[in-house]
Amino acid sequence: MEAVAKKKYAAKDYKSDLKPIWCPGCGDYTVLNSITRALAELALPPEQVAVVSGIGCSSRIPAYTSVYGFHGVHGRALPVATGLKLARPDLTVLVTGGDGDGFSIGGNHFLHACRRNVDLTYIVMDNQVYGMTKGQASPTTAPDWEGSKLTPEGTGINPFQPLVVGLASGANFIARVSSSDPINMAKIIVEAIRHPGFSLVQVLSPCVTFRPEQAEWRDIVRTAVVDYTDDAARAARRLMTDDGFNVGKVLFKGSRPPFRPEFENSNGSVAELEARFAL
Amino acid sequence: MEAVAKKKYAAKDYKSDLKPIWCPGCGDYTVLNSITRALAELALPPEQVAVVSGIGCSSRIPAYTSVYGFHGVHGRALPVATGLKLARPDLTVLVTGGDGDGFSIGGNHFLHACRRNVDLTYIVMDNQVYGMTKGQASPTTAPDWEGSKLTPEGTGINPFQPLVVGLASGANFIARVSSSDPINMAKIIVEAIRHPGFSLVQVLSPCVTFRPEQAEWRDIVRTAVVDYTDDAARAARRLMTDDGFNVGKVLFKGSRPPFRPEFENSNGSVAELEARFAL
Amino acid sequence: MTAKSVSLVIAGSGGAGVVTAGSLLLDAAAKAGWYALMSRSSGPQIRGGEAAAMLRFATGPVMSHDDSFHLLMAIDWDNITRFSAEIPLTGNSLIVGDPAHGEAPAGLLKNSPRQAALAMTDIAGKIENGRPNMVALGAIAALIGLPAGAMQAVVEDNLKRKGQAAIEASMTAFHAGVAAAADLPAIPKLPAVAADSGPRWSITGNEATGLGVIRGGVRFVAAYPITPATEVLEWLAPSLAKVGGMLVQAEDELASINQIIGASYGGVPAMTATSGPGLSLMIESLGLAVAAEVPLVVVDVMRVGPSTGIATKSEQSDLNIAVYGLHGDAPHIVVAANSVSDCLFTTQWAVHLAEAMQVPALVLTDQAMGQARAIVPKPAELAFIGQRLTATAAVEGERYKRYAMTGSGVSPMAIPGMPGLTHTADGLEHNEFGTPSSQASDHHAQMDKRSRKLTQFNYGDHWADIEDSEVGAGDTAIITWGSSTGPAREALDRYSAAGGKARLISVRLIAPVQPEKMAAALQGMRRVLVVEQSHSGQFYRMLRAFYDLPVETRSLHQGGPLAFGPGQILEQLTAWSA
Amino acid sequence: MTAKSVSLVIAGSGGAGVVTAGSLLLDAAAKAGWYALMSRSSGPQIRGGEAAAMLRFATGPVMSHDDSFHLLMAIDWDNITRFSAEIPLTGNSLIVGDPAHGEAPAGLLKNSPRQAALAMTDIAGKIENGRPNMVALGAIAALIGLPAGAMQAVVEDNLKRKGQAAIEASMTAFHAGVAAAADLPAIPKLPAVAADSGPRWSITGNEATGLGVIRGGVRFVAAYPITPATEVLEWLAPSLAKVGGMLVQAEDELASINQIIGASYGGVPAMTATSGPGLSLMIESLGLAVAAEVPLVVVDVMRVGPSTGIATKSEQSDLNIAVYGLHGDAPHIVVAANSVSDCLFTTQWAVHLAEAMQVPALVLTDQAMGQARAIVPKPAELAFIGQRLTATAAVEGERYKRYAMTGSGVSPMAIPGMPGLTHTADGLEHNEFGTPSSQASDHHAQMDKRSRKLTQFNYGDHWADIEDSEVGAGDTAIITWGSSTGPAREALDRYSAAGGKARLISVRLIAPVQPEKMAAALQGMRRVLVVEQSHSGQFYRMLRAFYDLPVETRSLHQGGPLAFGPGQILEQLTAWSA
Ligand SMILES: Cc1ncc(C[n+]2csc(CCOP(=O)(O)OP(=O)(O)O)c2C)c(N)n1
Ligand SMILES: Cc1ncc(C[n+]2csc(CCOP(=O)(O)OP(=O)(O)O)c2C)c(N)n1
Ligand code: SF4
Ligand code: SF4
Ligand SMILES: [Mg+2]
Ligand SMILES: [Mg+2]
Repeated sequence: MEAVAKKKYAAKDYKSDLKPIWCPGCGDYTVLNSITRALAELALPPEQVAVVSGIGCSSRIPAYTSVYGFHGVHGRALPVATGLKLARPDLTVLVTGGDGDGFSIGGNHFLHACRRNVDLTYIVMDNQVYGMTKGQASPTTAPDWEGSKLTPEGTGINPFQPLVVGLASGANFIARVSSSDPINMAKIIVEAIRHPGFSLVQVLSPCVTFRPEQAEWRDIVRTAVVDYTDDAARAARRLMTDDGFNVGKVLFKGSRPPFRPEFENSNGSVAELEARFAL
Repeated sequence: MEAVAKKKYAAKDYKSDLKPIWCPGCGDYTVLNSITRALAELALPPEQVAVVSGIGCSSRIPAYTSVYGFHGVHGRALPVATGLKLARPDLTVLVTGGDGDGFSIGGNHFLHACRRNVDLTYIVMDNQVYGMTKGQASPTTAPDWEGSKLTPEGTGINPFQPLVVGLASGANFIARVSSSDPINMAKIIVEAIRHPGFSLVQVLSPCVTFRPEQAEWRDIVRTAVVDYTDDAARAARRLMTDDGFNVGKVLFKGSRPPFRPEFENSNGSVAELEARFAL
Repeated sequence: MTAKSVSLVIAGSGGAGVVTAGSLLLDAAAKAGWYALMSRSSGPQIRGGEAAAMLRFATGPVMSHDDSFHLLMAIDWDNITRFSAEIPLTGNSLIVGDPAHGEAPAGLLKNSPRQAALAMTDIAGKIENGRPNMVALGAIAALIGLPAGAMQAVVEDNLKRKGQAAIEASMTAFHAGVAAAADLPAIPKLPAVAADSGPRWSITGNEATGLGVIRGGVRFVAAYPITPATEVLEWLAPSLAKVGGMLVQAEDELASINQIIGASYGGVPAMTATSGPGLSLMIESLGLAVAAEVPLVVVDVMRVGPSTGIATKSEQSDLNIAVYGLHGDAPHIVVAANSVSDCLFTTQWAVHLAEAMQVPALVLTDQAMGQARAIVPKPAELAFIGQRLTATAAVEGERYKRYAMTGSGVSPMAIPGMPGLTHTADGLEHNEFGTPSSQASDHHAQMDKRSRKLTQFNYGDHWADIEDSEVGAGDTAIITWGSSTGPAREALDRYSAAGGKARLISVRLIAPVQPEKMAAALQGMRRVLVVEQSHSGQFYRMLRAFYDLPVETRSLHQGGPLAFGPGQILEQLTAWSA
Repeated sequence: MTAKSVSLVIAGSGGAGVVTAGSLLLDAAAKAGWYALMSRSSGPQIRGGEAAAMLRFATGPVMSHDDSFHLLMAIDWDNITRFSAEIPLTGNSLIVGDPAHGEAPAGLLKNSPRQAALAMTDIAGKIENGRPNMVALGAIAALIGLPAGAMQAVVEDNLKRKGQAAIEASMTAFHAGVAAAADLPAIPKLPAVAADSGPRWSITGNEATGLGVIRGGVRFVAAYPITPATEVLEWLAPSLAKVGGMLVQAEDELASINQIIGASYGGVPAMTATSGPGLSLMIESLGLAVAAEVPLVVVDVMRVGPSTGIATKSEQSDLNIAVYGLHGDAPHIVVAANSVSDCLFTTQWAVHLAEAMQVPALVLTDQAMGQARAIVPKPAELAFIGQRLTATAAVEGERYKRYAMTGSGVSPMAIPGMPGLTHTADGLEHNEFGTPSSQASDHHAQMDKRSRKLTQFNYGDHWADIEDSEVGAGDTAIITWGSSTGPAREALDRYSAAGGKARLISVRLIAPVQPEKMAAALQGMRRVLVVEQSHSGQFYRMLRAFYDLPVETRSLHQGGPLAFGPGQILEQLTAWSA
């Protein structure tokens, strides 16, 4: 088989025929494009890739791709992906979702996925809102946003810093990108997939319906000035002092080996196990 | 009433008659002592204090005190305490528990309690093990600890850094103490209770039964050399580079006001609400 | 041709203003003195996309949708067949479409409804700022006999801020529609309401739910948004603030249930609202509330399951999890609302029950009643205000027993702040003091106590709504619950009207079961028809488990999201007696 | 005086080596060719504290503990009355205590058992490195007829690493105990086993559970520790590693259930083990596995509920949550093991069922059987290896239907890596392709399919273990399940021995229900006694809901943690026939 030339793929080879339920102009369209573009760049056979998600507008991505998809329950995409990747290390496993799915209900799995460092790529479409349930504050929402009837005076709570917490918990690759620059996003997703261990990619992906003011993001974002560091403490300082709009670059790359339980001996038989009970 | 002298309390006034189920020598005994000592120092009437916990050896503390206690389910002490404190801002609410309860199953509530910054004091007895279930690795366990049959080759996972993650998530007060110095621990608990917002106190509290080697902690710990900072980025750098044995001091103090939803008008009547439905 | 009720649908794609049109029509009907019920349905798109507003109007309270619709007014045909199962039409029904959008799709024509054209786009195009949906409203008003004045008043209210020109544009389009209706075939008209039709409210089930818990005394709510419960919370957040309470948006359902446990332990009546997936996450901590005896209310606005299922549509399939879902033996309360306005009664009662018995009370409502808006008779004032048996002052030298054995099973509860009564509430099995115990004797005593408090409570007549045919109960009973009650009520009415005799038992108190009351209600009944909207007949199985039913018991069950039509139930009754 | 079985308890405070003594005795009994059952009980302390080892020996398989114990050997009396409810004694029982620790506490003497003294401390004190528990073992061995050679062999095995001196010290103490027993009153002896008693295993229920899933083909386990399920996991972790599988310790139960969903979706049979509180947290995602049709096995080693309850003790009260706990209509498998060794059969079968039907299978065991060790006949080899219907190669131009409608309801499953069969598995309601759909027709079709695959499957005879009295079944049936089967079996044996006729039906397949098979099993039965260890009679209610039971059906239920004695069940049978 070695002589067979590597098959060429185009982005559209990774798209399904399903029409997204997204609102016209939603940032998630470009994320879908960038993911398929990245897969084409990596020339991964579609059947060797799995995209796992929870629930939310952004979590609808799996069905819009032509790879293996799993659309689970709200907040539990990371453990599903962890089990899948550990059981099937041969697959390339991506996880897609939103800020609510990942950092609110899914926060604990986020912490432990970063820490466990299984070789996954986690792409979070951060729109600072629960889109799917029609516009409530998410963990990344600014404290004074009064757009939801659930928190009519604003949440009054400091926004969650996904990249800082991800870093503090041990994520091995951290990047922030903007849905307004799909080409660059695709490039960074390629890098994230290639990097061993747990890779976290935050995408600023506007919700045009419940956060129409996010249309401005395209003008506010700027390409981060510094290149990535491999020093977590330094990355932490940078991330804790940035305003969240430095995009387009990898911000941190660690070198921890991915988690993969290794066992002394896998050739034992069930009979040997049984023998221990025999009198 | 103003003229009445403040009643004096002794530590024992905060202890119940119940004999702890703990193993002789468990670090949690001194934590109980330090908490009661701190309450005496603050001269809080026992009925004005509540201690909330989840499940674990360390989570047994409420019943050993003479204040109001709530012993809930595994990992959910922080939300119980959040509801209690928001509903009853007049009470002093402490939360006690272990590294498993707080950082494994309870990780998401930990994140969001730090972020929400309700005026609670969270005392975590970190023994790097699940004591109650007879010795499995916890999130803070070193990756090469082979003492549990569940992870006979060690977990292979970097330990969770509670103070770094607490800081990254917005905890307003952070300290680390050792159960080998109960006097100092009591002092710091007093400070933590007095500090508004969410205060996190990590106690190195050895599990003599499943981690007998932790008996050495008493010799390894050292008093932190620097005093606390109010600069989160600086505190992060310090915490990310320390070895976990700098104890006895407050490490970070923030000045975010505690979360307390404030409403325009609380004098409305139910009749006014009903009127909106009338035709 | 006048009728007791008129049913119609307005459908079209998102931009067409279907939902606005439906709401205006409802409001106008209210002004006209009518009663009404409005449900909505929409496609999978988050925003925009196709939508349908289903309305039924009557001169008296409307409990249910009809078996079919008299009129389908289609602003356009985009994806309209997505709704065909939800819009039953007969040969007598009338489809009115706009020729500008072509022909009605075949999917709607199965039963050969009558068809007619209304050039809404054209007509509206000739009016400055005229919109097709206002033309449609005009035609509808003329067809069903809704006075133009009522619509005028509503449009004025709604467009006040937009100015006089906007009002006039709308009303011009409306009147053009009225005029055009002259060329349309007739559908039944509702008579004008002669005198005052009594004080009425316009309310949704989800709003009624929110109001019910506030009336009951709840002042702390923690919750995580989920369809179709979110509106309960969205109504509660600002409303609680007005009466000195608060709503906290939690990080997840595990947090929300535990936050309300904490608040309630602190003495403040507390609740949360969710739907099936969220309820699933609360199960462990509901057990904690049972064991630690913390009163609280959890409302489950049911949607189609299992798993994420169909988030925007209705089913009555969370009965099992609500009744049996907790691990261990964990006695608790389950009540169910049986109509839009009963959401108010039932949730208020639930707070009362939870507080009185120091137990979690689950309230089952569903998407159909939760998201429906109804014009209903003004609900009665209710005496149910949550009242806990709190401990009185400490007795010198006597240790307080949080879980004291009492005849009623209810032990006086100390609230933090009360001196001398400190104790630890515990989810571990415990003795009377609350001290953990693994003795069988303590376990049995506490288990007995926890179930005794529920079985010995006086629930009065509220356990079920029971109605007989005017001519008597006969020997046939319908037993149902929740949203299926509306169509069952109407089936009973029609059956009576045709001379039939039957009894309707709509069970509000699902758990604990009331075998004696049910036995009395079934006295003389030879036949029972159990009606519910679940695929597996959960309610029927539960009745079998706990009640003695006559041999001739039949189960009429169907999974969601389509509600029963009254005719479906009537058919069973008639077939049986035949 | 020989007997069919001998029952005894060794009790004392933690340092006294009670548990070690019990294990040595069990091993020695094994060497002697006997069968045995050993349970343990301990106080609330995490380590040390009082403990009791309850043992029953017989020359044939032991299914249950007896109604009372022949002997209580108390190394000391510390807190021993904590166990009095668990150590029923009669006037014939013998309590042997050490005078060095004073008198037996009154709590043990209710039924006036015989008493005798054995100066264990004194005797041991005279032997270098002699320990009182070995003296106790010597006395026990002499009393029950256990050959000293058997103990010699066991002590040699156990103390090999400690050297010859340690072995000799132990055996000297043992023989001193044997000698001292000459002064003790007699209790029944077991006869020596004549010939080979057949191949036997020594295994705990939790180990058997682990072995069962590995035999069934499971190679991925994710779990969060919880008493009393932890030993299943502790056995599995190193064992899986040996056969090329793995166990991952997850951050919580929400993670563990979802990790195994991921692994199973990836094609690797997967399971987790937990207890009530953990199962509660898995409920939402179990529904996902139902809707997305992902096979998996979840073992619930039940403990006393509700809530945290009594973590270290047994109850059969998670039946309700296992059967009915999921929101929506969510058909799945529930099976229950009925003995220590049946844990192996039932879990292996569960893997087979889950894989064959692409559905989650819950297995109910409990603390009593899970943590008990038994000497049992070597279990049979079983043919059940999980086998999934996987999709074959893609058909050119045909889109793969993950949820294709088939007669059996089972659709061929594509596993990631298979070209041309990519699809998205979904917990949202969907059509055959897996595309989300909110159409009633798709919902009904998928609901029918998901329940059809369970009802049409051929479960063979394994749905229940059915046994009749030797002289025939008569007209009386005991229906029971799980751990209550052991005492029910023994009750049936005793009833038969006394000339009674009855049938025992121990239900292994709890859900889906098997009405036809049950009807056949109940053919000719006029009376049914339902036996279970739950406070509210969960199993009885479930049987009523789904099966037709004779009018004369009685429910014998009691909450944990005390197991039924065979005599309690026999009493019901006898009273009934009287
Ligand atoms: C257990 C549970 N709780 C709540 C919900 C309702 N829900 C669905 S999506 C969602 C939030 C989605 O927000 P996010 O992850 O940011 O995705 P977005 O829609 O913004 O892309 C919520 C709360 C649910 N499906 N399940
Ligand atoms: C939902 C649930 N899962 C698992 C358990 C079992 N459990 C009880 S305590 C505990 C861990 C305790 O560890 P930690 O919090 O570190 O407390 P420690 O005993 O070490 O003080 C576990 C896993 C439980 N009670 N509930
Ligand atoms: S609601 Fe917001 S996030 Fe959802 S599809 Fe629309 S624009 Fe995108
Ligand atoms: S097991 Fe460890 S943590 Fe628990 S009481 Fe004993 S020493 Fe303390
Ligand atoms: Mg979002
Ligand atoms: Mg610990």
